[in-house]
Amino acid sequence: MRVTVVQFLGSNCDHDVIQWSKDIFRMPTEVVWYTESDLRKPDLVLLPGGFSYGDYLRPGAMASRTPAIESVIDFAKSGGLVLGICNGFQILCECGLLPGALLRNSSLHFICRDLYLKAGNKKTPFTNKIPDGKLLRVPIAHGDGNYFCDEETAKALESEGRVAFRYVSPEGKIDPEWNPNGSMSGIAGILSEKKNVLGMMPHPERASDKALGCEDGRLIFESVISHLES
Amino acid sequence: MKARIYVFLKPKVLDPQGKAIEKALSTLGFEEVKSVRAGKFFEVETGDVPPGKEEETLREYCRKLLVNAVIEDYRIEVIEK
Amino acid sequence: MKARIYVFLKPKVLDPQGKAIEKALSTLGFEEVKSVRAGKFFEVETGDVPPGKEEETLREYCRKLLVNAVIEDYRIEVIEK
Amino acid sequence: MAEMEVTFELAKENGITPEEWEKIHKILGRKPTYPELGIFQAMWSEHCSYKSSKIHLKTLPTEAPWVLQGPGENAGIIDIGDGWAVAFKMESHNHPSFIEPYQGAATGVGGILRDVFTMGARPLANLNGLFFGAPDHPKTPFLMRGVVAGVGDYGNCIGVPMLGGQVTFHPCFNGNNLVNAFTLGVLRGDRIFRGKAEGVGNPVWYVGSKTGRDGIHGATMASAEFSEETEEKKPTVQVGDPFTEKLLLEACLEIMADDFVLGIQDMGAAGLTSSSLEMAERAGSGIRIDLSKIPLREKDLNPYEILLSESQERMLFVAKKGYEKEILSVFRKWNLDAVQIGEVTDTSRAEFWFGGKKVADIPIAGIGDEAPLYDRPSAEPEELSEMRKLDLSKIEDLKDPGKEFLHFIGSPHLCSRKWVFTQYDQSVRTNTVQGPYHEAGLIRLKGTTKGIAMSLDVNPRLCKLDPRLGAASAVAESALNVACAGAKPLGVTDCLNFGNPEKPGVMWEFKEAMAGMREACLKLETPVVSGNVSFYNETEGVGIYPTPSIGMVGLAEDISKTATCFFKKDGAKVLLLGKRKGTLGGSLYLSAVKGLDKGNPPELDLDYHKSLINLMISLIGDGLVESAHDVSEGGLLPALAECCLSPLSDDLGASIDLKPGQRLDELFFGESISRVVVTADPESAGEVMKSAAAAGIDAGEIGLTGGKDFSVSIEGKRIFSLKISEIRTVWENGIDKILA
Ligand SMILES: Nc1ncnc2c1ncn2[C@@H]1O[C@H](COP(=O)(O)OP(=O)(O)O)[C@@H](O)[C@H]1O
Ligand SMILES: [Mg+2]
Repeated sequence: MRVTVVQFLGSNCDHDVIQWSKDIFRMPTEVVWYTESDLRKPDLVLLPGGFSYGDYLRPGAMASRTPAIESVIDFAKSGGLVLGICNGFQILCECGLLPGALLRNSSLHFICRDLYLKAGNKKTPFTNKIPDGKLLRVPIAHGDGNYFCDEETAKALESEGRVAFRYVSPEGKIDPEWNPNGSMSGIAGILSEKKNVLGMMPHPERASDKALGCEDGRLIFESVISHLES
Repeated sequence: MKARIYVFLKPKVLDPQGKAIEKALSTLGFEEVKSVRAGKFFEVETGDVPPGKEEETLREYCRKLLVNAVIEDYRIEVIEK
Repeated sequence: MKARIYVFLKPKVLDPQGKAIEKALSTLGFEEVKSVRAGKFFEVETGDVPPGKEEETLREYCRKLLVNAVIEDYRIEVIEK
Repeated sequence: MAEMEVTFELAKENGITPEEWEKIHKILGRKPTYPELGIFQAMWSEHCSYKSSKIHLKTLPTEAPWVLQGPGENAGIIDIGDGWAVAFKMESHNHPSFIEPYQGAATGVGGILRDVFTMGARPLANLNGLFFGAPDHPKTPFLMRGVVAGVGDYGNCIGVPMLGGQVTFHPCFNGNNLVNAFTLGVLRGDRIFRGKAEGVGNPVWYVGSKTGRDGIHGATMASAEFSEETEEKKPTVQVGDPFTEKLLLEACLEIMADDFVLGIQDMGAAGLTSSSLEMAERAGSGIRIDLSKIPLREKDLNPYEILLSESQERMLFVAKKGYEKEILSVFRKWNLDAVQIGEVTDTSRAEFWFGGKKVADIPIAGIGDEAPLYDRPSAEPEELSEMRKLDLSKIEDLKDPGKEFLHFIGSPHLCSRKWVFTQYDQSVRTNTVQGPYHEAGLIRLKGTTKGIAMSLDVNPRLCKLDPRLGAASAVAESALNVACAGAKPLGVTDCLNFGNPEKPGVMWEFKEAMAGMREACLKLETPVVSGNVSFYNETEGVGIYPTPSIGMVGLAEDISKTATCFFKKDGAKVLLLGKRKGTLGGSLYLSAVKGLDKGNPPELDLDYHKSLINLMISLIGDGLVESAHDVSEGGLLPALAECCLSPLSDDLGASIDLKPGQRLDELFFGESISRVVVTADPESAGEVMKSAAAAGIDAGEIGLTGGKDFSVSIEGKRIFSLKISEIRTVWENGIDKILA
């Protein structure tokens, strides 16, 4: 599996997802600068988290208007797999590959903490390896993760199995106490219509190394590998 | 040209900042406050723009960057051509 | 009362956001853009305010919460008494 | 601009003393120009010249075989083996954070990050020490919200995780809050960059944000007390631009990977003036700069303003001639403007030109060597002898211990700092082994087994009651924290926050604190490699308690052999190691609950403390203990309860059984410096006791882990029992009380 990571001015989790792909999963990994249009024939494009353009104007806004993103849009439209994490998710919404928008956290604070995620659909390229009943413990670190979309879109997301992840309590229940940012029905990640594009606020790349305490985030990468192999 | 572009959330979109300010104001004793909505504006200065094309140019800025049409609306105001 | 409060950075204060937008617009091909400064505004709706006290009330909101006088200035606009 | 007539009157207004005025004439052989006056004023300000502190700072130990760079550079550096090194420093941004908490704190973080990456190190961890006034002081919530958001937003945006720090509330900070920011970066030991202007004829480059009227006289402001007038200085507030700083960081590290950069320095306090003069001074060279070439944000800045502007996110560097193309291409890639503004000369003078005219010409040695140095008078403050007296018989002992314990642990002084540190990114860059909940911050070094531990500590109350002991205790505590994570303490950076040094009482506190730091750093073999002094933390004549913050850095050879403070499983034995008896003198309990900052603080036996540190490192390295937590402010019971409150696992309680012989308040909340709570498997507990005995460290069993309750008895007699969940609720929500 060939992975391409797109780097934007100000991205700060680029290094983390490169390491995720290259060092933890030993995948051939290309790094594409935001001004480049050639994505170098990837099987998976990773859009990293972390404050592209300082989150000035709107998170993801400026990054979503770059040559690299134009190519990502073409790639996704032809069915290519794209995973946007945190700022990557914001970029995906800004460029229209995913519906809706990420508003300020309801507390108005940046929040960094570990949370529990429940997969909303196990039959997607990004979730197929998650065992039944398994909650993923993955950290969030963002100021704008409050997912919002219009009613029609919300219905479509639910009925088409496009809610990839929700924040839940340790018991697996939807619980406002465990919804960190006020996101609509606890949405932590959503999929495109064809389910080849996933945007999620939590950081699986930060929960994929035993030395740091938790490896639940690996399941997402492993799902992609298994999807591409089958 | 000098212009101002006002960007605001569509009425149906939740405004966490406005809500928080609303609460904070009434906590401060301003109980008359009923609702607050937050928006932003940009003061833009440009070199020469073809006469008559001012509004169109500003709309382009909005479409291409300044406004996220999924959640926001805008209003433009040309101050000086 | 309905009112709008515009809050902007004092002219000499650095506006990193405005600067970044300025650059982004010219990268997008709008080379005529010379400067952008970002501000915010609040649309406020209140219950009855003693007639004649509208502006004073709004100024109080600014002083007590909405404006950071160290780096910001503001302008108020009463839309409906 | 019309030439400003420079008179002594004008100089005096700018804080120049008659002696200094004379010295300037002697150095120049003439009257200074207005820009020159500005240069002297800034360079001789307390902030830049260390005129009141230097002779005392010189007494601190700064050397060890592993020290690669001691004080005098942008950051200190120590060797951690296998060719790796860490650069670290702490800096205060107290005055700016009081005037504008958000921007003041944010730019403080920006400044310390630049100090570290200018050395060629990639910043990988931050710590922050925050000191606010009383929890119920009307300004506290406002300052706290602003400072925490400012610290957080800047570091979060850059992508450097915040691994810990300290939040202290005390009325002595009502008029002067403190913000101490620490950054640590990693680099190869043979790739250190220094702030030197080397090689005659080499170009001097300016890169980063444009220069505006920000913070002009910031350095002088940090060297003056607050008063009504300070209000007028408000427009000098700097605004942080973390996005530009991130670009600057990446571009500088990229350019430093090559061989053509010879010296690099950030423009911090006193901006271009201090950075250019310091670079030339360190290299023994001269420097010529054309101020007309400086990129300006507003057109009409005059030379004086350009020289003294403290606009953020700017760097100065000297490169070999002939690499202009390479340099420009890197900065262009990162969307940054870089311009040549001058060159290195052999004149030993700093020359500044503007519009084809020389506006300043100063011998560099004149600024450095001739800078005033004061041995200011000192005398023990009168109030101290009274403060040290403590008559316990006048203080009522605990009546309802369970309730009082719950109240104490839920107070702003002891409660969880979660509200603060959840606003900080703790895990970006995927190195965080231990973050803010823990004893010390701990990051792994990718590609090795190593871990780097760090801790920031100081107890201002102890420092007030006995500055020598207090400062030594800060070093001791931070070292013990690092050891409790399983790392060996190796080096110190400091932020010395004090009142007005022109007051003999404050000077005495400073001298005593230096003596205490010296003793402790010598004994624990942790040299001071960098730091910063912040004087004049006074408002309307009222000063802060002496607050020498200590940033301790240590090395864990193997991160798989480290420990955390949380109890791990049912049925482990709880052991108390070290000076097991606490005292109430200077304790948090007396201060927070009884409103008394009184008594003699607990003694510190540095030899004993060192043995305890070594014992902890070996117990953890040998895997004999499952958890380790040092007992600091608040005393024994709060420390034990904290071990039960892991953020990530279910409640795990403990039954504690203590020996009688002390008042309850003293037994429960008394403090001592050298004390650690550990847990061990029943099989290993004997080993732990044996190792402790061999190290000459007192040890005893005080309970067992298990259940969902925290039960405390004395010789088998139950004193109270509380549900862990109940403790957790009050502990986690303590800060809300301030903010409500
Ligand atoms: N208290 C101190 N202990 C040790 N070194 C100090 C202390 N204060 C300042 N220094 C050293 O003096 C030098 C100048 O410090 P400073 O002026 O704070 O740096 P900057 O120029 O970044 O503001 C630095 O190398 C610093 O490490
Ligand atoms: Mg410096």
